[in-house]
Amino acid sequence: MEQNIFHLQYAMDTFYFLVCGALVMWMAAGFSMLEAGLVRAKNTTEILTKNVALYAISCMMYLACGYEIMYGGGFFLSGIETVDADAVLKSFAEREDGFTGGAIYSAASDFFFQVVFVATAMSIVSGAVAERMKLWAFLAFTVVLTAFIYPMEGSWTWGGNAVFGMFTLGDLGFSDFAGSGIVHMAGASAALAGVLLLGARKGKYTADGRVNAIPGSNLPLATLGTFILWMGWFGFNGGSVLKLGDIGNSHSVAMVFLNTNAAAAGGAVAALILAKVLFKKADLTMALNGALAGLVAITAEPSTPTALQATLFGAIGGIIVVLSIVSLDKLKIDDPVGAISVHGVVGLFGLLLVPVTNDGASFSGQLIGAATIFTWVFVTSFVVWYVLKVTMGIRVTEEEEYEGVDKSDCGMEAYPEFTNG
Amino acid sequence: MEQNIFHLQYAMDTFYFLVCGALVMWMAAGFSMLEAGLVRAKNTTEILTKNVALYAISCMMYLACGYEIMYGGGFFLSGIETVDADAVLKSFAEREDGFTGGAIYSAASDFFFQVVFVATAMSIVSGAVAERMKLWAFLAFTVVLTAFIYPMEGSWTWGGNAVFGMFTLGDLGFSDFAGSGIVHMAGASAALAGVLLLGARKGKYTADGRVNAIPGSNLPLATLGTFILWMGWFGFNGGSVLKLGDIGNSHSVAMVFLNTNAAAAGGAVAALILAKVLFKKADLTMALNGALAGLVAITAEPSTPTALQATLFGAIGGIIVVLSIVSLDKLKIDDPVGAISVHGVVGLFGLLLVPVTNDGASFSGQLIGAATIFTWVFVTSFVVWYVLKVTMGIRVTEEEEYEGVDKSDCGMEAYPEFTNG
Amino acid sequence: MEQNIFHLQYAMDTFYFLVCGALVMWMAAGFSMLEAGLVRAKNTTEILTKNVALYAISCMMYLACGYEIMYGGGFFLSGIETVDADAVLKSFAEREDGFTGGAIYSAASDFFFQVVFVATAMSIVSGAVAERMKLWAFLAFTVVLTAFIYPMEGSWTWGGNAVFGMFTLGDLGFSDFAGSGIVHMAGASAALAGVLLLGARKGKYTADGRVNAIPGSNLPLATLGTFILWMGWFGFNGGSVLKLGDIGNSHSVAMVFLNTNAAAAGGAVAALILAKVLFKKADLTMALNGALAGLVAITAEPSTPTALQATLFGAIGGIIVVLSIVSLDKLKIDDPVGAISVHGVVGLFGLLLVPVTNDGASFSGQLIGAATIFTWVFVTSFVVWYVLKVTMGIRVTEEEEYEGVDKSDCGMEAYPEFTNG
Amino acid sequence: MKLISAIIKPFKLDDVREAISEIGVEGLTVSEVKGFGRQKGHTELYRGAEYQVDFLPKVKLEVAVNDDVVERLVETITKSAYTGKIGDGKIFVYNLEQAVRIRTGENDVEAL
Amino acid sequence: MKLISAIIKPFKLDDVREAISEIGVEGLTVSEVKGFGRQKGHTELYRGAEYQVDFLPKVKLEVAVNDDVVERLVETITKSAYTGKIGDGKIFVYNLEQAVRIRTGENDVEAL
Amino acid sequence: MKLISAIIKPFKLDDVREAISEIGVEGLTVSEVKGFGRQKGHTELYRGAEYQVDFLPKVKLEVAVNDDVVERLVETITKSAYTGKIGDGKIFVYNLEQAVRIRTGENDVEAL
Ligand SMILES: Nc1ncnc2c1ncn2[C@@H]1O[C@H](COP(=O)(O)OP(=O)(O)O)[C@@H](O)[C@H]1O
Ligand SMILES: Nc1ncnc2c1ncn2[C@@H]1O[C@H](COP(=O)(O)OP(=O)(O)O)[C@@H](O)[C@H]1O
Ligand SMILES: Nc1ncnc2c1ncn2[C@@H]1O[C@H](COP(=O)(O)OP(=O)(O)O)[C@@H](O)[C@H]1O
Repeated sequence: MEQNIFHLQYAMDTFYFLVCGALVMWMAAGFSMLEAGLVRAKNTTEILTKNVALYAISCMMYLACGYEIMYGGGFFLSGIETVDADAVLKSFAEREDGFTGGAIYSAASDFFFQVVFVATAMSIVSGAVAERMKLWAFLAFTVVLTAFIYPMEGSWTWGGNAVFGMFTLGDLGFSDFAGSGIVHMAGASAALAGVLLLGARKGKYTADGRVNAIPGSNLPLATLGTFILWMGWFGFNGGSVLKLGDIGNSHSVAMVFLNTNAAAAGGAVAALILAKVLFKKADLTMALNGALAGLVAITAEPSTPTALQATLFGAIGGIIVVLSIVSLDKLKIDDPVGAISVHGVVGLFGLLLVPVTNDGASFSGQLIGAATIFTWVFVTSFVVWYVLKVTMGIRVTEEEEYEGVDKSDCGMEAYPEFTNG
Repeated sequence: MEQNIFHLQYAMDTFYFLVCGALVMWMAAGFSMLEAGLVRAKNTTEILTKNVALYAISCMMYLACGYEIMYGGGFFLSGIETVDADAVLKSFAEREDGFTGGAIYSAASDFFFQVVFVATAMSIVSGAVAERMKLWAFLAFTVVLTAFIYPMEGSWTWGGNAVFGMFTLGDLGFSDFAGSGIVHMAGASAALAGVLLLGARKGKYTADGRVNAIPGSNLPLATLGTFILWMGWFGFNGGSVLKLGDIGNSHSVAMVFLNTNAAAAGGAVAALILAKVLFKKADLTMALNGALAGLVAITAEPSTPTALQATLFGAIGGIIVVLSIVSLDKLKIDDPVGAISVHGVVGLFGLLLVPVTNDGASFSGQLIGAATIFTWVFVTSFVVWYVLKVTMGIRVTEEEEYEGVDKSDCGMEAYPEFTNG
Repeated sequence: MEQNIFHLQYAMDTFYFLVCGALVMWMAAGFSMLEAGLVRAKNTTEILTKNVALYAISCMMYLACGYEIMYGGGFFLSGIETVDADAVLKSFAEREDGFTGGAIYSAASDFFFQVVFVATAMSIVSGAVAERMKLWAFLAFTVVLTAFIYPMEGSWTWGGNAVFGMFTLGDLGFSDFAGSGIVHMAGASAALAGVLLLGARKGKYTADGRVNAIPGSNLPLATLGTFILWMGWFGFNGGSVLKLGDIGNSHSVAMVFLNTNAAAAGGAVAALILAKVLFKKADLTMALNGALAGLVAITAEPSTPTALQATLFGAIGGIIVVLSIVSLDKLKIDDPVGAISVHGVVGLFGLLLVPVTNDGASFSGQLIGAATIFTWVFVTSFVVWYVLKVTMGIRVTEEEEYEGVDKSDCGMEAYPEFTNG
Repeated sequence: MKLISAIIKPFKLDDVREAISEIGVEGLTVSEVKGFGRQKGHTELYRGAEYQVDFLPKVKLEVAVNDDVVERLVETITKSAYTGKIGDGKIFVYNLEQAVRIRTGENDVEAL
Repeated sequence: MKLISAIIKPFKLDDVREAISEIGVEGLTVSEVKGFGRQKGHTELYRGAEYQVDFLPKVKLEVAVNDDVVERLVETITKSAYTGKIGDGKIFVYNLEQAVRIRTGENDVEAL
Repeated sequence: MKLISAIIKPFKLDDVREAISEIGVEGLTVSEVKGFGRQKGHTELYRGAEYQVDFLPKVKLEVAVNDDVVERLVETITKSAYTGKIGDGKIFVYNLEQAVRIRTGENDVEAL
């Protein structure tokens, strides 16, 4: 009879991963809609194609070798398809940490949950380089990031491996619960490298130094995308507790849901108010970025803050993101959707917040971890982008950019009947 | 070993709340898309901004004091972040109602589930006052409704407190399972007060008494919103069983899912057919409102009706909503999305249906409950709207209304490339 | 205490069905958005109306008699609303297959999960006959398919009944895990019959035999729809394991999630690359169809393949779908969304793949099963369509088709402000 | 015959159309245009960056009429499109050499 | 030179363009317009309320041609745009004083 | 007075507008049109089927000016809209008989 309880706990924790994983998978739709809403109509088909393809490629590459590199899960997940129930029951019975200890669950559910994180990291890149990067160069980069760059830094952090055999981040007091740094800042670092090599969209910055706004073409889509991400984030953070099946852990999952929501709310309100003060208008796109910034800010540690702290952390994230977007524009770093600000700048902020509520983390550990992730991802990405630039080229021609990449790359307009395309 | 079973039940019920809560949160996206689809293009950014902001504000205010007022959950949820597993296990062991009695689960998951209901109530308002109300006046009202008006009536109903120390609704035979009255009719009452003080959109009613249609700008969005609401409603009603973890309760949850779906189906079909008969056309927007009406109608009691009853109740709701929308227009009550009809009129109908299948409720109890909710919410809302009207003003200027509130309030068009804006 | 474990297993398996069912219900939104994105703007309201109505009608008819025909579940589900917990506990205690045997769970959750499959089959039809079929003829067909045609073939396959008392498919080695044939190919067969009687859209094929492309009006919607379907498919396949509550089964559910995702990814990438090779462009709509083809291909057996096999099966599906779409166009079979290729051709392919990884199935069994399903559905559908054609007519007039069916059938434009309508 | 072309503010379209009908003119053709003139565009902000809207939405009406109506029509449009604020628009008059009604083949004045 | 401007039913555009090409006219410019005339708009219903659609979608063609082509062109358009139902549209002919091809600077007849 | 109508490539609009402003012309009206000419459309592929795009997006500018400006304006447009590639567009000049500024009732030259 005791075994039946183990059966149920295993099933429960497996299901919990699957539900959370499905929610994170849903974030792929969120990024697609957010980005499709914030680019111009003439670049919409291409950004959609990028998003569908990057999600699919991420799944294939992480399955082929990424999971092996990060967690030693086997090339092509070999062997994952079978489970030996008796062996599992034995490991339940013999475990030392007891019923409330670490979870025992299906490896397949673990992979499913992990794979969607890779895609999230890569989705961040597509927004930042939108409207001017060649589709196939982008997809080539996707292969490298999801097969190698991300899994490597993942192996040093969540995987617990030493960084090139030198030091182990966990030992230094580094902690990143659900990936403010490991996923979000990493994606933003790759994006930054790409943007620097790619340059700004034509017409974004004038010769005399002014910034020209290039309004997004479809704000309902952008809003839908944000709500999808908000919802999906419950899986992203909630699943990162890694166990549901006892009182302590399930309470922890509940707190993570609560705090994730509170931080997003704080971020949206703070960004909306700040934008109103600065620009005299209720800037919807800033409110959306603010909600996402709140989510990124809490992601490094959503389980230990109180609800009030979570709201405040989110709100500060919302403020940071508005200031960061304006500042990056001053630096002529052109990021059509604000991805570098939301995921990079606020991702770092999220990492630095961890020691405030979690004694297991130290500021120095967080800084070293952030520096490690950034350096690794930025440098390797820069190299890959650079190689792509000098070989196949990463930027479309001026004429293609003027006409819109939908025509040149996809041969298909997103809204053929609506625009004088 | 018995304790391990308690661990699992606690975890299961907590997870059940979280999944249902995430589905209800998703309804915020549903309302956003529905409303964005049913207003004109020039007011789309603003309605999106309202929806994002109202959801975020609801979460903040309910966290700050709403939950304390309604259920005594503590200002800022203080203390919610910790759980004492041993104490929980003790309360499991010592409970008198036994394993199949009331659920024991994480308070954080309860808050998460409750908070999204507040946002739902408030979402109802935004649609009814769309296209002419000032954004910041609306947000000010949001603060009061979510921090005080809704929690007060919630404390008298689900909270079980006596109404101003006078009478207790539960004792009078009032029952509202998932909130046809407490959430939907309440939201519609606040909306009605606002609409009466606000007046109709310019051009909706001509001097000689004719009704001018003002078509919604994006019906795919409205349809998407309806499907999102339909899906989210499984969480709304399904979670309101309040326990999953035994045979009786889980069967009850399943019946609620089944009946919720059946009622929506009945409502959609009935409204579509009635519209065809009345107007000679298959009016999509009426079918959408019909589905929502079916959902609202079943919400007051989705667990006791048979599947056939649920279908019929939904169908009657679908008929009522069509007639109500046409009638309100005759009364020159201008409600761009039909919120007052769907949530108010059908919400009342839903309350009155309860005694048909649930012996625990009485018609008189339902009437008194409905009157209490309506009076409280309508009167307090009216006062708040009125104060806002004489202080900051609640209506945009005629010129702003003509140009669209997107420009005046948000400085941003929703579809800048598509309209000759 | 043992009983409490049964309580939990029952609750868990019931909840698992409900969550999976909600995900499948969500596919209704996916089909709506996919189809709305791939038709022209002038036919968008009507396709949305069809989708909302077909989902609602499917729920009503399957509840009224479909479930009874297919599984003997009772007309109008009579009696489903009650559960006798003691009897359930007894059947748990006395079961012979033990704790890891077949699931015991709420019949209501079973119906909820099954009903959304009917709607899926019907959704496939609406896309193929889009832009030219009369709304009310389509809805009349919906009634027959969901009340009778689908439940009959369902009773021979999942229901286990003999085909007209002649032979039993299961005994012949037929196996269709989640419905590549029973749901997808069945829907496509009904669609094919309709398309043959209906003819192509005006202007699709020129007199001299050329194929004219008719581009879809809103690709972000089509992409959103695909992501929704992708997500919902986790419920579609994942729920089809039919039990979660022990180690073996929950692992199986996890593998199904993993393989479902892998196959979709494989399909999207393969179709994208093949389209690039054939047409020199990154055809987004082909990538979307490719992802769906991958999903259909794996649906007949998502639990036994390895992750690598699943990816490959999906990729072959993606290749088949591109070739099939081009070939059907050559045959002048006009299918605006590619439904017959995605669900029919690849559905058959999915059936034929089963014996590769599942010893319980045989090629001959799969062929006989496929032939049975196709013959039954195609012939009965053809008859029904034909009767509708000679009675009420199934095709709109030429002028209505030119003007768009939104005006003639719904009296309402989907985007009234955006097109020169 | 003359062709009167008027560029007006979009929200005045219904007023102008009604005023024109009242003086007996039965047909007209309308198109959406963007205007640039003394009425300057405005600066909008999007995510903190400025963004100049140079062209303002206007509506162009084209009415073909017989010579004897021209004066009254110009006057009618001037009045009904008037707001007094900058950007009210212009009326242009061209000579029209021929007019044909496609449905009947009627010519010139009969075609209008 | 003359400028022929024709307002026709949208679904006739391809027929007209082909007919025009056949008589040797190589260039034309098209715009979407809304027309008001004897062909009345219709009343639509939206959520039970009426809603008057006054303007009907039309397409305006502009073709600049040499004087000698005018007659044949007008005839060709009249025929190819004809359905016989109300609302078929109009053809207007204006005098064109000068024409320039931007690419070459060519003038007048050479520019067409 | 003359009415200069120019059909140009859309991405040249800003250049042309600026060049025109520099020679002192203060007002103009712009509309989106589709052009058919020597610059042929292209064939697009959608799901493996071909699809002919005959009409190319162009922008039409209309500027009413006094006679003495015409020559300079035509020259300015020709220069600023020039790319040298096929499809650069045309400039047409019509006679304008009357002009009215709605806001003031001013006539002719004062109205421009
Ligand atoms: N010279 C011109 N040629 C063509 N259109 C003009 C000309 N001047 C003005 N317009 C049109 O008239 C509109 C109104 O002109 P504007 O100078 O802004 O104000 P007002 O009509 O009050 O003088 C402009 O937006 C433009 O569309
Ligand atoms: N006087 C006019 N000036 C400009 N356009 C006109 C005029 N009369 C008609 N039109 C245009 O011609 C179109 C067709 O005219 P209408 O009177 O409806 O039918 P018909 O051409 O058969 O007489 C109208 O929709 C309008 O665009
Ligand atoms: N005869 C004409 N009448 C009206 N518009 C014309 C005429 N010929 C050309 N156009 C317009 O000018 C545009 C450019 O003409 P085209 O022949 O393609 O190239 P180019 O100007 O280089 O000779 C066309 O797209 C069309 O809009």
